[in-house]
Amino acid sequence: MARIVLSGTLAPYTDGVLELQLDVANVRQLFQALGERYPELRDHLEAGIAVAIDNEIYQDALLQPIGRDSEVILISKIAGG
Amino acid sequence: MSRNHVSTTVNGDQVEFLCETEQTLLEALRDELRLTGTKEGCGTGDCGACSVMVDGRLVCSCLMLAVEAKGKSIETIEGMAEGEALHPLQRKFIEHAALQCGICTPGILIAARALLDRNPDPSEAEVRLWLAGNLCRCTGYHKIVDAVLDAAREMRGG
Amino acid sequence: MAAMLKYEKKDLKIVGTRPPRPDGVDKVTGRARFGADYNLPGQLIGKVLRSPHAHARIKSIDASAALTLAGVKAVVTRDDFAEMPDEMAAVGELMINFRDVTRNMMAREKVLYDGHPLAAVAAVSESVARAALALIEVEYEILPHVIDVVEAMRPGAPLLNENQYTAGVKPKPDHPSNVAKRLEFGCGDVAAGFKQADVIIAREFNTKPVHQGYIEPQACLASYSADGQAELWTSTQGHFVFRAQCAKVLQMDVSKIRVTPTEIGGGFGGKNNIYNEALAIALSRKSNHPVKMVMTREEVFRGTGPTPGANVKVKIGCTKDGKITAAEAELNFQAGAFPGSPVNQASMCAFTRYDLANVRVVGNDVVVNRPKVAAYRAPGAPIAVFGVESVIDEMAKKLGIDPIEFRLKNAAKEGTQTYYGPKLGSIGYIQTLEAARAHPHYSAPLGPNQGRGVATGFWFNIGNETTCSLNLQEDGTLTLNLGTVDVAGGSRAAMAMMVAEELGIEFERVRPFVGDTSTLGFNFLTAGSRSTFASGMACVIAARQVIEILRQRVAKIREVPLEAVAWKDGRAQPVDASVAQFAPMSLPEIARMAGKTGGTVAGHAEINAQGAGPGFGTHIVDVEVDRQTGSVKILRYTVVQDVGKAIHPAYVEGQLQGGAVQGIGWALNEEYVYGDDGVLQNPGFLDYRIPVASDLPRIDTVIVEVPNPNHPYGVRGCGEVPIISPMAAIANAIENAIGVRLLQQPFSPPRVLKAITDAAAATR
Amino acid sequence: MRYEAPKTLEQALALLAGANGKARVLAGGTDLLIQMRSGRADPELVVDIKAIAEMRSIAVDAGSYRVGAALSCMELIENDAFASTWPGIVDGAKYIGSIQVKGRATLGGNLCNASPAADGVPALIAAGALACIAGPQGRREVPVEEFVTGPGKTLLAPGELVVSLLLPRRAPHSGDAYLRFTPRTEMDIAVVGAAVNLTLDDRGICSHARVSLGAVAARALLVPEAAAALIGTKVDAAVLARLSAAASAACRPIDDKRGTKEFRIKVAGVMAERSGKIALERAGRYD
Repeated sequence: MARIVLSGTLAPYTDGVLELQLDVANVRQLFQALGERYPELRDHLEAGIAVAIDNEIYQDALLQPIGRDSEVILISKIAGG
Repeated sequence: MSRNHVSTTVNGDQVEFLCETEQTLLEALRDELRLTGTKEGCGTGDCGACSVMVDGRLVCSCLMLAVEAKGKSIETIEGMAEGEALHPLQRKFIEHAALQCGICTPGILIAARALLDRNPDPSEAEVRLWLAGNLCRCTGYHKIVDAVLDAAREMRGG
Repeated sequence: MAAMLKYEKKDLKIVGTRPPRPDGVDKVTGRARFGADYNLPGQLIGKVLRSPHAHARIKSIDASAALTLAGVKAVVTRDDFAEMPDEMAAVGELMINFRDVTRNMMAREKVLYDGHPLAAVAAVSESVARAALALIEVEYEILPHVIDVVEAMRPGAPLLNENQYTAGVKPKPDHPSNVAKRLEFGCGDVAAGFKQADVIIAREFNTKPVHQGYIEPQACLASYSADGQAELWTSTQGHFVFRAQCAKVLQMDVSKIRVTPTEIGGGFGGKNNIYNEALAIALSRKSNHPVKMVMTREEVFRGTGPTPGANVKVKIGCTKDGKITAAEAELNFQAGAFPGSPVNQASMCAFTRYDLANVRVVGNDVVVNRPKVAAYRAPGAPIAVFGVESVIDEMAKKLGIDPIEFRLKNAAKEGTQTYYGPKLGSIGYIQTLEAARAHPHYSAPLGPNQGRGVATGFWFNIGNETTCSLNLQEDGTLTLNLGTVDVAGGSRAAMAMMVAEELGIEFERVRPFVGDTSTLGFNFLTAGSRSTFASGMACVIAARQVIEILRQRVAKIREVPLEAVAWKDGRAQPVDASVAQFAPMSLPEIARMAGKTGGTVAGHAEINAQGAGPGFGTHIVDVEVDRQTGSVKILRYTVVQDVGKAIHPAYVEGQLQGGAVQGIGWALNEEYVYGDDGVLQNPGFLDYRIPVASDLPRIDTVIVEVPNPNHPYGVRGCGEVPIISPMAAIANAIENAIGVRLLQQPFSPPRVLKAITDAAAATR
Repeated sequence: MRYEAPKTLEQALALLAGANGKARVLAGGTDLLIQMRSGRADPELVVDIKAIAEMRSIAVDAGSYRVGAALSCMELIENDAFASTWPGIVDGAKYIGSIQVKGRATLGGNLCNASPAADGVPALIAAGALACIAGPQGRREVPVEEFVTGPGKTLLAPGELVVSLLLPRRAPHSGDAYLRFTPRTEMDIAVVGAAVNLTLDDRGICSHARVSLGAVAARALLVPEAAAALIGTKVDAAVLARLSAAASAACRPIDDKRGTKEFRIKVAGVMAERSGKIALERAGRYD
């Protein structure tokens, strides 16, 4: 099971839960699982969330594999000037 | 609306155009003569992107009526290179990476040439003061000043 | 493909040199065509009617008189654009709320700021179009307005959107608010951290909005034909993103809009979103003529996005020996008339540079009656960093520790845990601090009323969607079609250099250009310092594809096994004599035979680049303060930055110098000045004071190169970082010169002189 | 809109007379064109005076300069003889916009535009210049300090125009200077401007002085109290401090986007003191 860590920004949508274990093989599955568990979180996931899988940041990489014991941190997407 | 007939000299060529009295020289150059190398950045004489020479004077073409061009001699960026051969300032601007987006470049080149025509050996401070009327938002001016000083050196044969 | 190419150290022939940019000659001869330089036969001129009020309900808009004026061909208002639901929708890979996009483009129920578009006309000439605007009658119900972020947050403040409830707070608020969103980042236990502190410093800062100040006003030309196809030429940082936005608001198929990016006369984030583009297409559709729309400078200031003004509170706790134990910040950002300030990124940039156990950052995204903010170079970061680096400087002084030494004591390095999520990878922050400390500037003597300041900056840098195609032409030269706009930093040169390096040929044999939206798949904006990193990665992939095909082709032609063919120095050659011997083939030789041996050779890449490497910078500035007038002169400036790898060092220096000078303008004189009526008072280059050549010294640069492990040449990106530090560095230098700390940007003479007099009065 | 470029003053006056107030005089155009673009000016006739020889010339008669109203600032700046006689007036001309703007802008236009912050005006007032006016009723001469009556307002009657600026003969041991304060080094409107013109006698005592301030009131001011602080003294540090105080005391500024009252009052004194020093140094040159 991968260790999923949410940034404080998302706490309001997960009743304060900031860390959980999920059995997911890639980012798409992760977003799906989180969306089902926390419906309020769903809109935010694809809209504004990037993931750091074992400290490597991925934006818009739904098919990026997630290892069995990976640590996945959800962070806000970055744009720029 | 009756339009004014203006015949003038641009980069050595006799040209004629029709313009409304309200039209500026900049608008006439760009819209009537299709010489779009001269740019509009503000329309109020605050950015220098529209700099041209009129009878040997450096002016903002956005602050001159097109009808005033009658019988005058106008020089724009399109006339700066001699055929294939770039003016030393043009070459040095490329060499020194003195341009980025390039919107201010024609005006700055015209202004810089006007400076070197009257002062072939300007100090850095003199270059900065002379070019104060030409805004550039990309470069921070550093490489522009280098390019002008280097072109001056070359033109002096130094 | 979510791509990530690892860094390989190798000898370089072209990368790292300084060849002339492909767009250079056109730009010095006036041939380069910018947005306003395009024209079509029969084109009309489009002009926009803008609100003179900061906040008003639109009771009616009557354009009938304008339509009867000779030469007027079309008028569009809110009625010509579909209502869009209040939800995030995709534009390419961006998610935007199109309810807001349509309203910012053309006001609907209310005008929300001075300069808000209400109607657009297309006419046979500029003068007729202007006359027509004057004939459009609008009936307003004036509403109370609010432009200050702190006032806008107060209960009872005039509401811009009566249906907006603050997101990110639990339980869901029962009153609507101008605070669109509340964010919170953090790690550790801040309260405990402050308990461990021997010294705690808390300060409050305020900044004004500043404009990107590109010299080329927005300009576009649209042509809609009866078969429902539209062509658009526009000055943009992302023609694919503009196409997506136009398609959505005009309810057209994406494939039916073809957008050609013109040369762009500066953007810096300000040309990331549509303003006139959809209006021009709508006017063309209605009038059956091409329509050209060029903004005046006044329109640029009143109608396009500045960066937010903000209220920033920073609190830092530290032990006697200089270890930071806790850091806290509150960032209240103006979003302008619609939500979406960069407070999110600013929150993440605020303290990232330091290795901190206990951090809490709260950000508020607040709507006010000002133009909707747009991105500006490292969006939001300079504002947060102004506050943080000011307090860091004050802390170092209080503890009697050299400011660079103090930063080194707390510096982030590889493996440092960030408070917004992941651990940092390989970074060069410490290297920039050490290079700055070793620079002669840092130890040069100072005169009376002169001071020296230091500040540092961090930016993530990003990757995102990028495409390109590389075609080998029949004479052995190559054309490189790029989908990521060259916003003038010189990325066309950098891309061609990387391709030439891969192929082992001369730079001049690769001709790069930016293709229109019909020639390639979707590309993200040129923003976030992504172009050389992401587009560069795509170009390397395409070049390696070409090499692969060339090897296969030569193996067939020379009838040797593929493994026997190596690509070296621009030629296919035997791996070594023992494996096979055959006459090497040069690129032109293969190119000539390509058609007859299976078709022309091309490589292409459609990637979503991952693995961007963060950038860090350290700035040193010397100032002299005129105590009698409050005037601040920049005497000397040095930018030290880790760029990963400088593909074209001269263009990297240009980014560092240009970014620093934009930061200097931000610090000293740039600001939006509004009257009590909420009307902008300085919408021009005379009273909106961007730096001129005589205001400035030379800007020294030191390029640090700590390779990004996730790019074949180690590129990180360099455009954003240099604008982050100047405001703080200059505030610190002023304090060092006269012992007075500026808490309000800009540090304009009246403010500085007042600070000096107030300080003198306080000590008396 | 009609455009005319008469060759003689008489023709120009006739054109103005025939336009019953709907005409505007075009000299350098650096203010007029901006007003037209923004809609603040919408003339039916524009009378370009640059073809009139008298108005394009600069003449000196028995040490007294006559500066044509249509002479561009660059032409004036490049006139070495004038620049060494009236360096303070040239200081002012140099501040009028960029090189490009100065290639067109004129002192006459700067005066007639009647901006309280006009950089060309304080030094003219300090110099004791006269505005030479021509109109339907013939010619008249008015001290520059009386010419502007308020922001954008002058005492020009309908059909009148400024032909030239007349400067008094220069006594030996005289010097003048103009300094302004702006946030940027160039391309700005004066937040405060101060001009000092003084003459020293053979013993180095100030025998004559005029001081003028710009951008601190509805129009550029002549400040006799500030001049009084100089006259009869050796203009030492203490005197310059009194000059500074008198200048600040004379200010009647407003708060606006370019500066606060408080700031303008303080800095007016600073500018006056600094230009006093320069004027003194320049007067010394005549020893």
